Amino acid sequence: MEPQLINEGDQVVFHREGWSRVFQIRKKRQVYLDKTKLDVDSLIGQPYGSTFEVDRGKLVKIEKDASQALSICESSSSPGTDNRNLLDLDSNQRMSKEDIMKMKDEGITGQKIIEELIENSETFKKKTEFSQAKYLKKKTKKHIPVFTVMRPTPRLILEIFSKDPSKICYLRADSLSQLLSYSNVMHGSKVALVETCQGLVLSCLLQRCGDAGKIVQLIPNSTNAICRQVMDYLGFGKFKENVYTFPLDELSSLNDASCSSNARTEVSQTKATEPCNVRPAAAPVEGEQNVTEGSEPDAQTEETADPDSNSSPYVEEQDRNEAAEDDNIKAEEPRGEEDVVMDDTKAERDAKTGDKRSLGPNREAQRQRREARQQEAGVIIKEKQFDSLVIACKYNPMPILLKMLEFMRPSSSVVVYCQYLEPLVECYTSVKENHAGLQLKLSETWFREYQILPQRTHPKINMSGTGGFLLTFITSQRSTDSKKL
Amino acid sequence: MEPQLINEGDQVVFHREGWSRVFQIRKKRQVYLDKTKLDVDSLIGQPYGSTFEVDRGKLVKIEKDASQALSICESSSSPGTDNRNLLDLDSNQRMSKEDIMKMKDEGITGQKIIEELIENSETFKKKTEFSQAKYLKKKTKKHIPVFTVMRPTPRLILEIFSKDPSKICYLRADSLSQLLSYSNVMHGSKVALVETCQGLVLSCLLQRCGDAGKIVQLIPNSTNAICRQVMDYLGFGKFKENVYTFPLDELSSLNDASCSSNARTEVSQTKATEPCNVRPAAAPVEGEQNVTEGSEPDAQTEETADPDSNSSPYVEEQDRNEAAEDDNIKAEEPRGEEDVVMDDTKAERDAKTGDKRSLGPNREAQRQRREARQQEAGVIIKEKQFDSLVIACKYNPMPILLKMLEFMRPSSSVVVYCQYLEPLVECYTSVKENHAGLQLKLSETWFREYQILPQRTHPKINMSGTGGFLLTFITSQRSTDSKKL
Amino acid sequence: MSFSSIKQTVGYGDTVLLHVGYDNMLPMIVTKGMTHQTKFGALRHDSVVGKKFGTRIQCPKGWIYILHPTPELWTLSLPHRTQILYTTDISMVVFQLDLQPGSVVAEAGTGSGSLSHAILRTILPTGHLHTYEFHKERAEKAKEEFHQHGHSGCVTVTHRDVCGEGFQLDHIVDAVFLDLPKPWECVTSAKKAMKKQGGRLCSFSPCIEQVQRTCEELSAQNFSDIVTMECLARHFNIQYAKLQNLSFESSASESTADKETSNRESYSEPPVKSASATLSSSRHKEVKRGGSDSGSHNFPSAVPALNMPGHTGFLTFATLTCH
Amino acid sequence: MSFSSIKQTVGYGDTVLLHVGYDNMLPMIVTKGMTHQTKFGALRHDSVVGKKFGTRIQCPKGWIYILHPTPELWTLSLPHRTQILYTTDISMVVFQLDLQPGSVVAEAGTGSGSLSHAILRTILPTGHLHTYEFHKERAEKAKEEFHQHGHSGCVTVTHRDVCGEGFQLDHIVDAVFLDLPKPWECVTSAKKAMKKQGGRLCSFSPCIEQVQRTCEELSAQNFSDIVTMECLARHFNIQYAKLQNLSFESSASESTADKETSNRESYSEPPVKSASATLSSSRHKEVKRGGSDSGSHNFPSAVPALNMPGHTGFLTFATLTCH
Repeated sequence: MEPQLINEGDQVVFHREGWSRVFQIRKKRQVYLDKTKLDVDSLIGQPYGSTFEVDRGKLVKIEKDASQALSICESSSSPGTDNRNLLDLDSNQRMSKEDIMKMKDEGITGQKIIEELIENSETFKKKTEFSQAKYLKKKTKKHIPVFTVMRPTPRLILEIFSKDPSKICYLRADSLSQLLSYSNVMHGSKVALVETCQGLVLSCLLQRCGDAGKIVQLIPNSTNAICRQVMDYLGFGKFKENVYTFPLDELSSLNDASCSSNARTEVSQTKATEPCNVRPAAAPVEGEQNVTEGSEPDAQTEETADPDSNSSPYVEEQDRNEAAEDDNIKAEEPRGEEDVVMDDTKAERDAKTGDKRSLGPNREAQRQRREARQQEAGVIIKEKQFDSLVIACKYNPMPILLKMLEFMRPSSSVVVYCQYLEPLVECYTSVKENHAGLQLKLSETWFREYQILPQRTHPKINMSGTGGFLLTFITSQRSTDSKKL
Repeated sequence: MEPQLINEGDQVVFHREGWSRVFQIRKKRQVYLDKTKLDVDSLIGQPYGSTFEVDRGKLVKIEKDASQALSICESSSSPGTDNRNLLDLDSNQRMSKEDIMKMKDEGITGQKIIEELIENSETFKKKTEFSQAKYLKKKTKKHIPVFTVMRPTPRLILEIFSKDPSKICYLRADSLSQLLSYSNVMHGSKVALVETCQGLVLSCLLQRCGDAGKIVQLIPNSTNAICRQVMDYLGFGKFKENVYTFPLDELSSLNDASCSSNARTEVSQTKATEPCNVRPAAAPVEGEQNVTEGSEPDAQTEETADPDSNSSPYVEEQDRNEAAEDDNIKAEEPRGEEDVVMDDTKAERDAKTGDKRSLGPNREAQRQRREARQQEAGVIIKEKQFDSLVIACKYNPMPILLKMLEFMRPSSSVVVYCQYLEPLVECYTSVKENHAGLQLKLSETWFREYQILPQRTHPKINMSGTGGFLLTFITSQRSTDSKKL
Repeated sequence: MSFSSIKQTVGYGDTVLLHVGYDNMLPMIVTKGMTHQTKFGALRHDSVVGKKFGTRIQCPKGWIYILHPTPELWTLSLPHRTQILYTTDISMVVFQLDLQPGSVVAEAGTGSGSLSHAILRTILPTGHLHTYEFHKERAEKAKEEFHQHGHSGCVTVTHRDVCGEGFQLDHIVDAVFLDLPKPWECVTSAKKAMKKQGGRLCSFSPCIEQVQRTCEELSAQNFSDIVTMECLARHFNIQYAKLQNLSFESSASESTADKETSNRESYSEPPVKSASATLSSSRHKEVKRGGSDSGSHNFPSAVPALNMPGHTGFLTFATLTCH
Repeated sequence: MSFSSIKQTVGYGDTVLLHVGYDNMLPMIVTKGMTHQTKFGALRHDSVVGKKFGTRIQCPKGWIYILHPTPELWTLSLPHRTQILYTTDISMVVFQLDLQPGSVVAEAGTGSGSLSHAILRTILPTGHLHTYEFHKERAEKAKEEFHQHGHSGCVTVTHRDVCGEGFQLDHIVDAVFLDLPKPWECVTSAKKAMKKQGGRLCSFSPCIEQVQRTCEELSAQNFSDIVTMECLARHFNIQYAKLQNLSFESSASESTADKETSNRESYSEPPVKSASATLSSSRHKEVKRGGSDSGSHNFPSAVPALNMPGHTGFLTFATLTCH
């Protein structure tokens, strides 16, 4: 019950209001945060929930949060009555950007900079109390980087993606949370999952399964890499035995009544192995260096080096487009920070490339283990006893949904998430027509935050216009009759 | 500047919070309001804005509104602290429905009834102050029918349809108001309009045109009746010279370069005349009786009696469906009330039926006047100088939009409203492809009301989920090139 | 017993949900020898025992499905003793409170147990829910229900007014949920209930004044990340919409025969909902006929429900760090 | 002069809107001999005189459209001197205030004149707008703009703080609009300004506390039908979406030739937005290939904009009956 302390190897979240970043704590490791290089050694041994201020590349533990600075400034000036005589001019501030940069370089604290800014503002004292508070809050956020170090949770991980929701198919807290509820996944659930949300949905479902249950993640085909980045963030190494992977393009072979385990093995063996990202976060596999910088930043859609496995030019083209997009996004971010987040990538890729050219004895053992796991998954699928089906991916959901319904038991829970409404309308119509589902619901969520402040309470000025769409239903008896679908 | 008085012949709105009904004031006329028959003679000579209570079929003017009764009751009891020991049981109220009905029949006032209800409630005194207020408000609304008499405005007329928004294609205040803004209709505007909203959109645009400007309402074809009910409500007799009607199925004849006025007249004469509902409200046409009850309630989609004019079985089927729907809706309402609202219908229909069988000299003159008006409309359309195009109808908007864009000048304002999103996506795509519009926007509005009460402020518990969708744009030069469309 | 773990077949004592229709779902405790009256006629309890969940049962006048209970279905069918939270808010609460198997949670009040079931589903089998209800009968009824649903080991129901008497828990919970008229009065007690290493708190209030006072108190008691939000579910009705296409040709120039053909064509199209394949082909037919014929434009449409919840309550979340 | 009536062609002194791109619209007062620099190069004012509104003008580096001003376009392009109201709220204000040609309106404060232009468009030519601005430079600038736009006859701009000094109008207006920090202080003065026969009032406030005090005051002063609302525009981006269809056949059992054909087919489809006719036929093509091939599912999609205004302000409306 005592405060938990930060250990080496922990994944930790640096958090401030509405903003989070995740890092693994390793000795002598530096991370980039808001363009500042930081030494995180000092965190080891500190309790979770501690708050730190960044001061010239060092993390300095502080007892109270930034609101203290705010309140000091606030009381140090008497506000004006209204803004009637204020003109919005750049000349209102006598300090230039260069002045501020210079102060920072000199190591002057953020708080001191803000005090200087107020001192040099023509209009601050004439502003109303509310305008003053608004100004201070803005400047505090900009000049005093303060972070609380937290243990990763799905809620905090979700915040990491708020800057680039396209990586998680635009899932928002409201849609992800409903996805989790309507899936009814709980301790011991058997779950079929198709996701392309960096492993976020997988991780959340896995967390809800606890140390029991089984999740079969269906992937496009054995040659395509899958990204399960978030599994690492949440430190899910210990549960990985609950997670299986199975290629969708081998479902049809399962479906054959005669499908012997031999035949299946044969098929599997003609394919490249699945390059699985799931592994204990703190135990690097052979061949990985302890990379801190300079590795490949693209972990989203890894292409295998084997040209044969990329027989579809179309898929290749798509991957390339996405890679290009990712690069664009990354270009805006400091390289170093990405590197830390993605630090497994290059090693993975190196390993994969090697995989095809000459399989060492270790590799061969791993490959065999994966084959065995895939066969286990096949057995689970063939039982047709899944309790839950969750689809949240960038693929057209309808064919996947109809296919997967063949493997669901009656009275199981189905959730299909999509960033677009139209494909779900098709899913809805199709499920309805086939009498495959009960309590069929297609919905979106209107989600808004509020500013609650004395005399200044109002809904937040900006909100997200969409968090995607959800189709939910309960399978009915008829849905087991695969011929009807 | 003195208070305006209610005159005989006025259209007046009976209004209470969020609820409105419109009636024409005539001597010796009775209206039905909330299942109570009312004599409205007493309103004549009273100032607009007066509030009346219904007391045994009479309207009694009161000086303050119902909140007075509420506050009396409220202070007469001391509230409990919380609801912890309350059970929701019917037995909490010792008065039965029969008791209440009996009191009403005996002419006991609503306020007295409420006092009795409180007296006979087991739980009222134990309820919290808020629960008491809530209870009182509910009972007041039910037992004390209080109305304020207002002059009709589009805002109040819109409330009349809030019970059955399908009649006005689900237009809500927010979408109607934006339609009006983006149409840029102002004093002197030339407007092309397609609407099937009972004349609501027409009336609003006409009001904004003031005593200048021209509105050409395009109707499906000369044989179909159009409903302009709302024109009467707003007493728009005097402006009717601004409103023209033109059948869409004759646009192609206008479009011919050689289209002579003779040819056009010929075409028109082969068709049945347009049964125009627009006429001065206080001047009944020949053949109309001063109906107070027993007339046909269906004014929505009038079918002509001529079987030839209904050559399309599909349209007929549709009309029948709608008529059936309307009947369903009406079945819920007291017949008498509907009668008053719709009192012109039977006469109109009688007139129309007669129209075809034997045209008297008056009818013939009217027919000729309509022909002439339609020709005038044709001339306006051919000028291709419309300032605004507004479409808000139950038809597929895209063909109408593309056709009408041929008649718009560049830099004119276009608004297409639809209760469905999908047809507007098609319109958007098509306008974009044809470079026919600038500032193209497709939007919906999120609209919610709030309860503002001391310590009980919150958004209203129920809201409308949709007010339809709006496509707006400004025509660009290219759009005048009809061959591109 | 069927809430706390997933069962394949129905047994005596199970709570099953009878799905009679979309808006007609009834809970039923399967009891030997009992008969249940539904709108489709009588259902003998014995007849469902041993059946797989999801089975369709023939009643005298129609089909009924026996569904495995889930907290979401329970929320739709439970007996209302109070106003309840619905799944949109419930989901957010469970997610934002960082609940997972093993979490210990304090909840006040229990109400009709709508949220409690979702919490229990998530914290099973090693977590614990301490739930408080100031209304005696409700507390007892909730206790009975939890027992019935197989949750006895994971939940403690206490009849107590937390406003005033407090949770009386000593640093043992990971998360606190408050649905009380005056939540600000319980912040101190909630803080005391929370583990020393910290945790999360949620307060649900319908009125903004309650939110304001609660936020003030949370801030004064050193809670951080105080965020207030609202989430509303907006449901779509899927309709096969049909809009008439108007003709711009004078009917004189159009042969009656043509018209009737095109109308017959539109009649041959599926009158109600149809699969996307059918939709696409019917759409194609339209295209062949041209965009402006006298037929109709048919399309599947997602129409937002005309009435939707406008407000349920404000959800305020806050973090307590190690204290 | 082009705001107060609709003109066909551009003349000197007209304010025209240069449409450079969707989010790039500039107002320009056409002045003899002047040149305007745009991102597409220089535009000589003289070159647009006599041109019809809506004309596309060739600039050295691209096309520009000269648009007739409307209050809505003005709202998008006006010089911001304050935060402004946008068309969603403006439309509601004009509609709910029952404005029409001939209405007399009082407005405080004028701000950047965004609402004023919509009011003036509606009450022209016989109505009048009394608008008040406590900021001197803003008041002067607004006066100049109204004059420039041909509204001089219909508007009176007064530099005055209505909070405190009041409207000083004696029962002459039909409607009052308040956008003030303390609107409740101006209710008495607003009431005095309103015609004896009554009228409508609107108050726009960003914070709920302002709304609460205003409603209280309106109620105390016998205003009725006090309704507070919020309306937010939600824009859709129309995209031609493409979702990959996954294959359920092991690639071993599929010939490479087949695959390439289907891929070529999907490449032959229009890469971006296309007309509905094209859409339908491409959709048909998919159907022919079957729903689960290795191609992609293409459809036009209305995607809500990712960021939308979450709050502009609360609009409170009230009726004053004869007083």
